[in-house]
Amino acid sequence: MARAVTNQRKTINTILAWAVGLLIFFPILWTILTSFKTEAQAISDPPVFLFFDWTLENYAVVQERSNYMRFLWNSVLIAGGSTLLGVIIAVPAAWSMAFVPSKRTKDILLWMLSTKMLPAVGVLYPIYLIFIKFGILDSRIGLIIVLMLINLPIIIWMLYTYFKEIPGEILEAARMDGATLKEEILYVLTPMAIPGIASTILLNFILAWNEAFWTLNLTAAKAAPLTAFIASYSSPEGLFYAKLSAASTMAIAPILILGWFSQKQLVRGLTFGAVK
Amino acid sequence: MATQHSRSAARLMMAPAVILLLGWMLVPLSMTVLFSFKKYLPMRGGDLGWVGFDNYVRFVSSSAFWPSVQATLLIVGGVLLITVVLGVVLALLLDQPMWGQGIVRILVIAPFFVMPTVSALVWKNMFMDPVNGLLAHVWKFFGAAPVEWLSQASMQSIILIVSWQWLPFATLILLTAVQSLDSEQLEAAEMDGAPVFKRFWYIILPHLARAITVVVLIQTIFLLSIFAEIFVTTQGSFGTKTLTYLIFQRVLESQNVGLGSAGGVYAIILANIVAIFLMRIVGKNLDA
Amino acid sequence: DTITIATVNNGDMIRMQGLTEDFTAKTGHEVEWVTLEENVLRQRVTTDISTKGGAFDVMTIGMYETPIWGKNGWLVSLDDLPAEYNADDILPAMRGGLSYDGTMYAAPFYGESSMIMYRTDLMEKAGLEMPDAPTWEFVADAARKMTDKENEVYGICLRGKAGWGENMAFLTATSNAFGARWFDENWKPQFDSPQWKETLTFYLDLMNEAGPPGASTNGFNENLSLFQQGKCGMWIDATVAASFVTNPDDSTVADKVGFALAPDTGLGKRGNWLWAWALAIPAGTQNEAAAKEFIQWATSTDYIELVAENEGWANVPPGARISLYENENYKDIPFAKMTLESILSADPNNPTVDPVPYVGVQFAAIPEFAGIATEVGQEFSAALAGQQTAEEALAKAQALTSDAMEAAGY
Amino acid sequence: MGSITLSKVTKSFGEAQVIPPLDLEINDGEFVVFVGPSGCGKSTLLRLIAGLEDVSSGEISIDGVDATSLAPAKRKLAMVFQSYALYPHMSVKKNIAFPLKMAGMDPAEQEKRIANAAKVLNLTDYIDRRPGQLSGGQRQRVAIGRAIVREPEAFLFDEPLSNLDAALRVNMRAEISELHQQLATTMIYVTHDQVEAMTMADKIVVLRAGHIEQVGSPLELYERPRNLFVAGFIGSPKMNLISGAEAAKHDAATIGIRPEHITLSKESGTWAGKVGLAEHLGSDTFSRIHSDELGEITVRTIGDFAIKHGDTVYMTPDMSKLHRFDADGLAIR
Amino acid sequence: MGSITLSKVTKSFGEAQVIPPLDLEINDGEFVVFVGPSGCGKSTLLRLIAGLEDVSSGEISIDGVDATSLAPAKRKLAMVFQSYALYPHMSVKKNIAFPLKMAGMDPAEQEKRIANAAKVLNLTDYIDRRPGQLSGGQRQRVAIGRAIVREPEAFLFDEPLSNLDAALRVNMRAEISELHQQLATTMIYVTHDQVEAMTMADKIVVLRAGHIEQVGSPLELYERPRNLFVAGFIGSPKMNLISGAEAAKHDAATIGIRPEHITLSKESGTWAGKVGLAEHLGSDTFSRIHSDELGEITVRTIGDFAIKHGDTVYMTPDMSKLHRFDADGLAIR
Ligand SMILES: Nc1ncnc2c1ncn2[C@@H]1O[C@H](COP(=O)(O)OP(=O)(O)OP(=O)(O)O)[C@@H](O)[C@H]1O
Ligand SMILES: Nc1ncnc2c1ncn2[C@@H]1O[C@H](COP(=O)(O)OP(=O)(O)OP(=O)(O)O)[C@@H](O)[C@H]1O
Ligand SMILES: [Mg+2]
Ligand SMILES: [Mg+2]
Repeated sequence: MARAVTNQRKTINTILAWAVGLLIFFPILWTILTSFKTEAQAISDPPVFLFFDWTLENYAVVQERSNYMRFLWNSVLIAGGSTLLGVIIAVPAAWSMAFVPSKRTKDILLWMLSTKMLPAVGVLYPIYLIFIKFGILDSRIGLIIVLMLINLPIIIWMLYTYFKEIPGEILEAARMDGATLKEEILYVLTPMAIPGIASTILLNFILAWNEAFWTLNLTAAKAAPLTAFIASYSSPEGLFYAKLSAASTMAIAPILILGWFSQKQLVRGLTFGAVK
Repeated sequence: MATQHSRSAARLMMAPAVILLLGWMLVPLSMTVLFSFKKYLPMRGGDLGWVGFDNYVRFVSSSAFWPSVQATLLIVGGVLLITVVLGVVLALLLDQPMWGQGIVRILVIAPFFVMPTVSALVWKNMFMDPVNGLLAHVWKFFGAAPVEWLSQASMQSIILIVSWQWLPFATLILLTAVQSLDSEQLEAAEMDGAPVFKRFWYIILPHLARAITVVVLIQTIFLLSIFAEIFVTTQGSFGTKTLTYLIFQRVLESQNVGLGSAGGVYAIILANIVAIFLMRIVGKNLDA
Repeated sequence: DTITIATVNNGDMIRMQGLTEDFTAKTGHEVEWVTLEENVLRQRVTTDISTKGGAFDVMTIGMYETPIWGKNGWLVSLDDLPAEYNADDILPAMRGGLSYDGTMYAAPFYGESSMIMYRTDLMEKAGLEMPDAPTWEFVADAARKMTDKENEVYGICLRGKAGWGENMAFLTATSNAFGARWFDENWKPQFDSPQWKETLTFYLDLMNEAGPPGASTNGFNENLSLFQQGKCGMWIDATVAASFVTNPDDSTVADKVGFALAPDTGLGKRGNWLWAWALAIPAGTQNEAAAKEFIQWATSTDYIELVAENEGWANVPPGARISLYENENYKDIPFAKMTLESILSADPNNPTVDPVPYVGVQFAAIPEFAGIATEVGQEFSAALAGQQTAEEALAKAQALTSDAMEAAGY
Repeated sequence: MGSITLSKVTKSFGEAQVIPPLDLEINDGEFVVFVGPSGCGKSTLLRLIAGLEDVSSGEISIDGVDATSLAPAKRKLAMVFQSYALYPHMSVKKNIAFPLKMAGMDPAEQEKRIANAAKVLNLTDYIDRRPGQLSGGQRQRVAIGRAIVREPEAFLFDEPLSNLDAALRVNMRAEISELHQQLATTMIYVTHDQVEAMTMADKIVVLRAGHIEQVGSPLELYERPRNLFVAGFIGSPKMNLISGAEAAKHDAATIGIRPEHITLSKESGTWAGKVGLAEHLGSDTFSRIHSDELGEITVRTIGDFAIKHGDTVYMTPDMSKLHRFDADGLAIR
Repeated sequence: MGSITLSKVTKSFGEAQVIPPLDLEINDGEFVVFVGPSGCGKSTLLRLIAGLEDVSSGEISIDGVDATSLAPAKRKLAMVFQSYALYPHMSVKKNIAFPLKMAGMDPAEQEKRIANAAKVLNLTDYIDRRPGQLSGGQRQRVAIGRAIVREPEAFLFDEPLSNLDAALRVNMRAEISELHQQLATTMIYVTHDQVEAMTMADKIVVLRAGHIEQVGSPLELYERPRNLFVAGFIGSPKMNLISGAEAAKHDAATIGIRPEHITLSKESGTWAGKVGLAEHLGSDTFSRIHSDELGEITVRTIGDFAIKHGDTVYMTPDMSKLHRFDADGLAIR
């Protein structure tokens, strides 16, 4: 039962919150604006904010130099593939932990989380050698597997917390109704957990999208996603702020738009299902 | 709710995830441990035989080791402090009724979508550059000498960049927690004569304890291994060499895989010390 | 066939990327480009080659890696290129630096040395005249005179960003002019020598008095944009920068730039380095033949003409072939002569005043060097940022170098 | 001390007027219960008195002093919430001490009051536990403890027992009543439970849509409901309401007779009907009887009455207990 | 069809034996209610019958066939859960169809059964809604619908009404009873509500700590409780239990008398006492009377009885309704 609030207080809140919001968002805004400037305007002193000659030239340059769509497509496939594969493996595991808990469930969960603490640089050589051995260097499938493994603990943890919110009685009802285990998960549990699963997918998609160590080190040309794309725009010779901004904008735009459209799921996802 | 049948089904269904993660952990880990006992120099012909604990001794006795541990803890601690404190403040602000709450929330989340590489590049070049960076312009506008962010205030700069990326996460978790606070509790405190600040201190903050734990746990996991932000900005100069970065230097720049692997084992040990420490406090606080 | 090429995101390479169609038209081979920032590229190709990953058919590498990798047998010999390629046209210094044991393992795409680029107008204003071969004393004096911090004009811009290819390339080359060296003949590190102390102190003093703010994070790019914006009086850096600073599209000072050899101190060595970005083929690639065809195409005189046709002579990749400097069209380019002279005056086999056991002007061609030099560079960079004194930096450099050399078994 | 007067109080949320102008007088020491259907404004009224909501217009005075714009903490009222609203991270003792600590009371005095409250409420053994480790009834007692240590002018309870199970509810009901007798402080109590209202109140206020339908003692309301709404609302099972021809016979639009005021017989009686459902509790039998003229009538019989579904039975109402209502629903006396 | 036999069934969770060896016979078509204090094993027993938990030892046979290790779905039993356990993402129709779909039934036959169930349960109008759009009572009916379409051998109910409010509970109680009359299928019903147990059951099973205390019809249990536990458990308010000298007078260790079997008078009677608390409901008055010899006695008087706290009153028990128990707590007949 929220208390009624005066308009005056609401106004103050609004001003404050917008100021903070814009401040936090400003670096991104500035990058987007800069991407429409010429290189000279990008470093002009004093800086120009809105009143400059808007140009698409930087985007043209970037597109000419590298086939953006191919990087984008790889990013989508890799992030999407790893997330989906992860969810497929995580759903049964999370089901087990949530509905048939044992004394060790909590330990297993924390152990899984602890595998995320393995420092990636420390195991680059072993992983690289393994990749060579299996011939999956510079392949999407290789990256899908690695990113899936990296994010699996988070996926399992999130699904576990969402599943735990679902009353076990409903699954028992399905069992009484003659559903097999597969049917129980497919027809009852999964549809009920859809919001949670969506959040999980979304968050892990973003994490996979932004993963920059493995995606860069395990790819060459064929499977390179946007993280590799951006690596060719950092500090080339000459002025590059505007081009860097354009490339950066292109690299983050898809996920930014996706994120904004699915804000509600995402907010839920960002909490890792850990806080209600 | 468990019958024999469902218990064995559960074990079966856990298996893929457990086996995969076990493999993911054990295979590279055991290779790393193996390398760490070897003189392994790819540029000099690769495996040059066993050397016992030489690499371990050398890694810790290197003058870069303790500063790197310190830098790691400083970054993790600094970012945690900033994101938690600002996160609480922001969460309380965003919880207030206002116009355009959805849009403000979008603005606040946005940094989370930005790839670490991109955010480091943008901050480094377009904001922190002491000549052309926007911050330099702002400083000059107020008549101050521009700060040489990445050299004079290197640690602070990295903490700033990383905090910017993680603030949305902390804010949102804490916001969810703030919203879950039973308003009757606050009203009860009001009836009991607690003014605003005391309500925050005695009621809201304790209520947020669990959410703060989650923030700390998750962020620590991710922050212990930050790499791109340092690689792009200072490349480990000016005291920003974290343990992760030190290992990177040993393995890839010095091409000493054996030494780097020993570092990797140390990093795992450090991570686990932090983890155990965290789990101890978190475990109780967390119903996971 | 389709070949995968890893390359660095420098302007000349990006131009090459744009001309891929010509290669495909001539040979029928397709090309996949992997363009990366220099540090990322190095990390990437090194991992790949040392594990025999085979992700790339052609790699862009430098004068540092080539002899080491060639020695390990990781690269395909390029001695068997056909006669029309005219390998003898390659500048001997370049060819020498890209060979091991007399076999060429990488073909230079472009080569560079370092030289002074200076603002003729500011020099005049300071009442000085730049000789063709100045001393460090003169340069330091001129830099102080040109400095006008009020107007954001700094007498000299030098590299300060840590990295073996960044500040250490410059400082190692400079130390040669001051009579310093990395190692003595027994591989003993020499940072405790008075020459190094002199080098570093001189550098720090000069930068503090006449350098731009934030110099400790400035690398090639940062200095380039400072110079292009007219904020530097002098800049000592790679010869390839000449074409950027004289390009009126990007540079506000294009018509006011003069060139001179890197300075010396009268000890017989100049502070200029020698470097080539070269193309090499990792051993074991599936597409060796196509890769070779590509290297022939990219490093040939025909390619130079192709670029000249499309982008003008100022933009052709310099420093690789003798014939370029004999070309009438190229002689008009203002920096051509000084570039060639700089390259010719650098001697990787004999880089220092006192004898050394290593090859390389601004580096020592041993596998450990990159790692050590980067760490040393970080100490020097920290000294430039004022976080420690020259003495402290040198002491740490000495300690960590000794340590790493010991680890490597010297 | 402890008298509360509301005059012309209204409350609107945005456009919606939840409380139309309302006057109410609560005397010192009285136990007043607010009842009414869900959403009728009971909680809102209580919160207005507490100061947790501002009145839209009108005046609230406590103890003769205008308190309309006083902060909640200043009104010297204590509130016990439906959800208990205990502070989950504090021990029982800290919970109870909280208002005293906020008032900056001397620690020795605090100790004394807490010990006293704990003794009165039988909480001494749990004093160091957290609320999460207590049963529902114990939590409820802590909430009350937190209220009484402040020695307020009046207590406000918002459905304090609705989260407890039946058996516990009975006990807590008795405890609160006893507490009222001990402290003799004014209490305002919101509930939608019949039995609570009837057994605890000195005075019941029946609300409908923010409007007071009747104020009176429990038996007054049971015996002389002022209108159909109150008649239907008070008493369980509900009063049987009959309109049509049968009502007309008694010169009324509607007549009402409570289930317990009808005698059942298998042989003869005023009205005939067929047993729909008979519930045998041992102590009582509740029968639902279908009659073509009257509709469905509920009858309570004491002890076990041997009837079953489908039997024909006869009902005789106790005429002295008959209620008559006019077309507007008002009682005819 | 529909008879269930448990023989020597036990159940342990880890170390704790929740159900000690237990035998029970449920006949075809019977309505059996399990009652007992919280945690006594009612739900566990039901779940053992359903197959949702494995028995630790012993045998369960359904319809004479050993079902001990049969999967829940194979036992031809239907269960209605306390929380309804509806599938929130499916319409009412899909919810009801789910068991049929799982059984792979022909769609035309499915349609027919669903339509039939919907008609019986008055759900036809809501057939396309989601559970979230239904009221509590409607949800309960859907849960029952899902159970009846399968035409099971027996229904299992685990406190199906405890989430409903009082009024609705009364209605649903009646509906389930009616359903039982219509279908004549075996029903096993768990509750802790006195009234439900008394009004619905053919046979009540009283459990304590996993142990059966008494089995019998409701009135049997009310009138002839086998021991002190059942005597105290059945009936509301609870039977007054008196031990000591007064019990000895009747040759018993303890005597029991229900509140409704004591007459109260202000003038004279068998026992004297002082009124502690008097609850006036209008229809009844419940008085708690303190007597020095007997302890606290609860008395129910029909209608309003004008007494108040502190009055001295006299009580007369109906001797024919007196229960006597020996030192072991067993009833003496
Ligand atoms: N903060 C608010 N904003 C808007 N409307 C409100 C607010 N609080 C209550 N209302 C409305 O005021 C009316 C009265 O609500 P109130 O909570 O006082 O009812 P109640 O009698 O306590 O009901 P219940 O028995 O269900 O608790 C309801 O129609 C409710 O929807
Ligand atoms: N899965 C389980 N693991 C361990 N103990 C259990 C489990 N399920 C039930 N118990 C224990 O078994 C005993 C009986 O539980 P059960 O749920 O059958 O009681 P109940 O009679 O249904 O109680 P209620 O009336 O509260 O529902 C309790 O002591 C309970 O703690
Ligand atoms: Mg209310
Ligand atoms: Mg139960």
